Amino acid sequence: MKKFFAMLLALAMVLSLAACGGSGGSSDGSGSSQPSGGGSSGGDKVVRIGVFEPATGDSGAGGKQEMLGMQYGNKETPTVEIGGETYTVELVYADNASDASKAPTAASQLVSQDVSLVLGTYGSSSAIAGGPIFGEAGLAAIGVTCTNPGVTAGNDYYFRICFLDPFQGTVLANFAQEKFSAKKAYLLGELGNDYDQGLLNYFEQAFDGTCVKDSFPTNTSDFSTYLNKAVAEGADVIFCPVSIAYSTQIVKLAASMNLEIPILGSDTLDSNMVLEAAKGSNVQIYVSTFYQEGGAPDFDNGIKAWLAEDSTAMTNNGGNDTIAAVTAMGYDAYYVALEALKAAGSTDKGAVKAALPSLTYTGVSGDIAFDEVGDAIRDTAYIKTADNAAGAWTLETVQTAK
Amino acid sequence: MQYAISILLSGVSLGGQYALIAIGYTMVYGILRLINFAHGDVFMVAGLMMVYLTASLPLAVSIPLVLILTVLLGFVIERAAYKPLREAPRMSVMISAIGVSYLLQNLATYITGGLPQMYPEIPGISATVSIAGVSTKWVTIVTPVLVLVLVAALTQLINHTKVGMAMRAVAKDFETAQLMGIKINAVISVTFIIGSFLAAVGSVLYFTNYQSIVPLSGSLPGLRAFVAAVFGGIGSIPGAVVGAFIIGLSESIIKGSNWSIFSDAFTFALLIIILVVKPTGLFGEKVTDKV
Amino acid sequence: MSENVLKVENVTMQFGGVVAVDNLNLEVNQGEIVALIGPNGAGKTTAFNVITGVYQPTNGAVWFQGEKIVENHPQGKMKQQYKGEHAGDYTQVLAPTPDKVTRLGMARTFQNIRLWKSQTVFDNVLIAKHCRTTSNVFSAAFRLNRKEEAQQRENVLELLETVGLADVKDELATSLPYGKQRRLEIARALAAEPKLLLLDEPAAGMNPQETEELTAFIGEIRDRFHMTVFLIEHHMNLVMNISERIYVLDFGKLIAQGDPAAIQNDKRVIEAYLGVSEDA
Amino acid sequence: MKNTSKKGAWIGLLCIAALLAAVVVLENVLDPNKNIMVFTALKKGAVYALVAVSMNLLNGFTGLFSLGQAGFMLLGAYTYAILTIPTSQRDAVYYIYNGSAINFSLPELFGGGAVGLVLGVLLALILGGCVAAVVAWLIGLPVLRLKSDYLAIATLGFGEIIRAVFQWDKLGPVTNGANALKNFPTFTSFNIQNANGETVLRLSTFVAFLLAGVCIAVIVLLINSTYGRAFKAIRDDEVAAEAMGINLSRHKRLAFVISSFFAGFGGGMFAMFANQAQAKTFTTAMTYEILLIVVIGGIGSVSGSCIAAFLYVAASEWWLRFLDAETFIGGVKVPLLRNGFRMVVFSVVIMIVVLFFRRGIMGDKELPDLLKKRRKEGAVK
Repeated sequence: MKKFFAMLLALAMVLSLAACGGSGGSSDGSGSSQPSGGGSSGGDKVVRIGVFEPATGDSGAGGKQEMLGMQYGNKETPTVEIGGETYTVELVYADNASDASKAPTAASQLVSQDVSLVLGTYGSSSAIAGGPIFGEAGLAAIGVTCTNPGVTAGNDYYFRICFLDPFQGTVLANFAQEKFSAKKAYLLGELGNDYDQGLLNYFEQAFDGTCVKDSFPTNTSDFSTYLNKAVAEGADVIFCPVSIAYSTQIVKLAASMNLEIPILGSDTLDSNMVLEAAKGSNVQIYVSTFYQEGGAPDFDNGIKAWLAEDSTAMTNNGGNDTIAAVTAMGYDAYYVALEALKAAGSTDKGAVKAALPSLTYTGVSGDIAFDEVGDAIRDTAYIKTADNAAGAWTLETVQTAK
Repeated sequence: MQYAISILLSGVSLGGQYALIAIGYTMVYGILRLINFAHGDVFMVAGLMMVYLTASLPLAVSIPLVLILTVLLGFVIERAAYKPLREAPRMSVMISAIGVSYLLQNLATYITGGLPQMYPEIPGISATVSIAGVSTKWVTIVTPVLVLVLVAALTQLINHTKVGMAMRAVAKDFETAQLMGIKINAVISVTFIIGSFLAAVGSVLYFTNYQSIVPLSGSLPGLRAFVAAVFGGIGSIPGAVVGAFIIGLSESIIKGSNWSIFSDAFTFALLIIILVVKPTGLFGEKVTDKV
Repeated sequence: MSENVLKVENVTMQFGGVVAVDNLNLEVNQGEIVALIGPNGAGKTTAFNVITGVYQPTNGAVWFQGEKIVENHPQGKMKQQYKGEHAGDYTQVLAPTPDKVTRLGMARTFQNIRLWKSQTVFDNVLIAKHCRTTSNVFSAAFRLNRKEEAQQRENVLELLETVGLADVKDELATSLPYGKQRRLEIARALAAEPKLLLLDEPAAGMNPQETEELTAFIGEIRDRFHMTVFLIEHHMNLVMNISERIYVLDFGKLIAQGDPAAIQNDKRVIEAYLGVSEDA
Repeated sequence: MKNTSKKGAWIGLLCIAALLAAVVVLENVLDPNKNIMVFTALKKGAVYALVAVSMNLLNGFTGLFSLGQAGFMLLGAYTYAILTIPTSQRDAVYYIYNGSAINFSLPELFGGGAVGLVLGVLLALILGGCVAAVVAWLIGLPVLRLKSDYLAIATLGFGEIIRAVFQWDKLGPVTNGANALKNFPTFTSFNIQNANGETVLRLSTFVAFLLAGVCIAVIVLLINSTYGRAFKAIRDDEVAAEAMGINLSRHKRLAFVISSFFAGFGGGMFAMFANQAQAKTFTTAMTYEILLIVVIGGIGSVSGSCIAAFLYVAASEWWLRFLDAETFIGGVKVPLLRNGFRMVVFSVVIMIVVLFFRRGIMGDKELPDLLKKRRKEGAVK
């Protein structure tokens, strides 16, 4: 009986493997990719846009919010005119699992599925690992919120529409000095995370006072010692540009210990989960971000309506309809992709790549144009603060680099 | 001074939480010689269950329910993943444990979508209290006390009940115990039930303190608790508790120093030093290979 | 230099408060077959383990071919506990690991057969040759030691033929019948090219016929390889038939020594045996 | 007896040569973009095969239960990366630390060009292995005295310590701190291009296979040598091995150092595959992954480890990917399929394999053994 059961299971496994082998190996992709939204009405011409985002792993939450923007954009505008013909836009997903060792295969998957260009990713290290694969295949990629300078440097095929870490770090350091006249800052980041450590570094460089720098190991959840240390050191501000999972933890803890020191965060903290964690407490949170809700009312209302009717999307957004900046960035990235397709006049990836450098677009997060490295020319960051009574972000200031 | 107290407090509370997980590791190891890698994930799942249950049920119902479900989970894991491998080489069983750990983590990722979940406030222990000017949650103070109470109860159970005697016998000599008519499988199940129960209690304490749960939340406390168990001499319950408090405190202290980036590394370095000096941990029994 | 191959001098082995071997002195001469007998728990295997470097004795020394190889005196806690008559005579500490002792030229078998289970009969013997290889890892991995390897294989084949296991050389060692496993263990020990062969209860668990064969086999080996043999045994038949001299241990103490005839008539020996164990 | 083994070796060599040739042909004949998944999976499979075999040498053949593989891979990957990043790229890579403390690049020292590339990469990989081996030797001094699980946890701890050290920002000018090292030669650098920058001969997968193949061949030679036999004796019965004159500590250290050398070498190759080297990739989870491969393939089987490595990589990252996408069949949404489902199914598959194929795919047999057995059975009938 047991043996029979084992055989049955094994057989099922082998069959499923064979089946997936078939569908994964087929490069026409009809079985393995999804026509998103109401894409069935646009005729038979299809253009594919790759979505290279983490859906699992420690950046999974951010990746999903970023995808929401693209999905909403795709729902809003499911077709595109290319060279006088209407094409249905199909988003092809590949999960890079926030892991540099999984990113190359995810990137390869997109290449094999014949996409015209790629959007993503949240988290720079996956972008760095996947970049050369795109470059090798002659496929252009548009980074949405990967802010590490290393993403585009040395890779002709990687572009991005967000600002960079040096800019963000500097902006926040300036803000800390202007708003709080801070003399001492406590910097906290995840050990070995290039995003965190890069920002800490730029903050430190731009900050005139003293900095106390600390790093915590991956998967830490006890931050009490770190926050107590910040108090003991007499820091005027705490800067913790950490990923969402850690930031909710830190904010919750700060709320429970009635921390009076303001917490500064980067774009990763701009998440409704952080808001929720801070709700009803006295924690002061300031984040720099790409987009402030209310900046483009049409977009806000539209996406909120969509979230309200699509429960999966709502869950992916963390269960409420506050719009994260990464979502707005994903939305803009989608439209930049459409513009690039239009400008190229073809779905050929080479043509799309050639069209990108000269492209300009005004999106909900501002004007987008690329410099010679492929980075966005941006000089403004929004600084928002959490309104803990209402559980919403309010715009504090708009900061530009000096 | 205040800072020192805060470090001490967080160290003691961490130690208590690690101790509750470490007991599970140490008991299972004592009996099966198995590093139950899935134990940390059981702890995480207990936390997630609490999140989902409190969404629809009152706390008074969901806390006992979480304890029961976690115990059930531990029991099922043992029956499904370890029992069939009783005669297999030890490495296979350990791989099975890693497999269960993968499965639980991936299931959690699938269900939560990888988004951090907020642990509910538990009245009483979630409230803030101020000790010598350091504000902390009640749970910080409750934890070590509760740990000591539970450990005392557990020691009573092991030393003075029939089941406890059977457990000691099985830990001492698996084969002979079996020959003596002890129902090995029942004893092992009891071990897993106790371990999972303590992990569930630990998870309530831990996540009340650190309220956000992600699928990987179990892995770090799990690893630390395991290190604590080895440190104290795996198989020994007092050893696990002492080890857990030492690891918790030293972790807290090193985090508070200027070498915080080496807090993980330091824990392991401490472990390696102990193992080299005393190869079976602080309270471990010496095993001799008969020639 | 004396003629003896092995000399055990005042060896005492204490485990905590238990004295397993108490001030043991014995000698084994070139070409002899010497037996160490005694009831269960008399300390025979412990004595073996001290000689082969598994245990470090509490006190005493072991000489092999005129060279002192093991030496110790009571230390630490043992110092207070140990009250033997030669306490402190040995001050230098010499504690070779068993592998070193084997390379010096002593090879042993085990009471409960310890063959390498996943290896074939041939490989079991070939591995024992490893301690005699002169090539290093690199030359071994890149096959620069072909000559040596071929030589070793040939020797092993010869040895297997001698002991009558050539026909089963490709079988798994554990698939052999019990008697042949014993034989294989002896062959393995011989492959390490020892001067002195130590056999720990070679006839344990054998039936009378097998024991008889083994007795003949041990004699054969001694003659063919000019080997010195030192063995522990329970089977009186075997011991009396082949050994030239016998030492008798009881409760860690040497109670008698001499040729088989003398031992058979020794009162204390009979007492020790009848009083303690009846299965001997 | 001797003749047949020689014949077997020749057949093996021929098979490997045929395999390598097939890889070259396939990579150049098939559309590189449509089939990129195949080659990416093959490259990763080759790297994992090498690392799994190196772990098998320790866990399967010597019976030392070590979980430090990811740490040694990290050492190899960093050594390789640090030694091969072109000098012109160093400022860009080490942008936070204003340039690197090490300002030479092996491929350039060898005069650049194709020769420089080959020699430089090879030397860097070997040095990566050597660094891992030296560290293993040092770690082995205290740790190898520990037994089974204690050894496992101690080596796991060392992996974590190594990772923390490499992430330390004080060492930034050398290790680039938390940032990834990149822009060094990767497998695709071995694709031969003509003057117009078009690729005329793709050798990337071939190089991965060649490097992994040579290393695995060396490991196999070692396993079948007198030292390999001694390792197996230690695994089967330590006490007997010691009694038969095998110096335990020396041989254990030897196995540990050699295994680490190849783990380091594999780590360098992993960096080539991943296009970057970053400490946070080399986690305990990676060690577990490799251990899973070893067990699934069969503890003590080299060919099992190789087969399992390819199956594992292909299944987890390629064949099962469709499970992550929401799929519509005839307008009906297939239930359960969404992000994360792939990994759930994958872990279930692993559990099934572990529970019902306890000895792995190959047990402790090798591929040729199985073939030989079949032939023998055929002859008997």
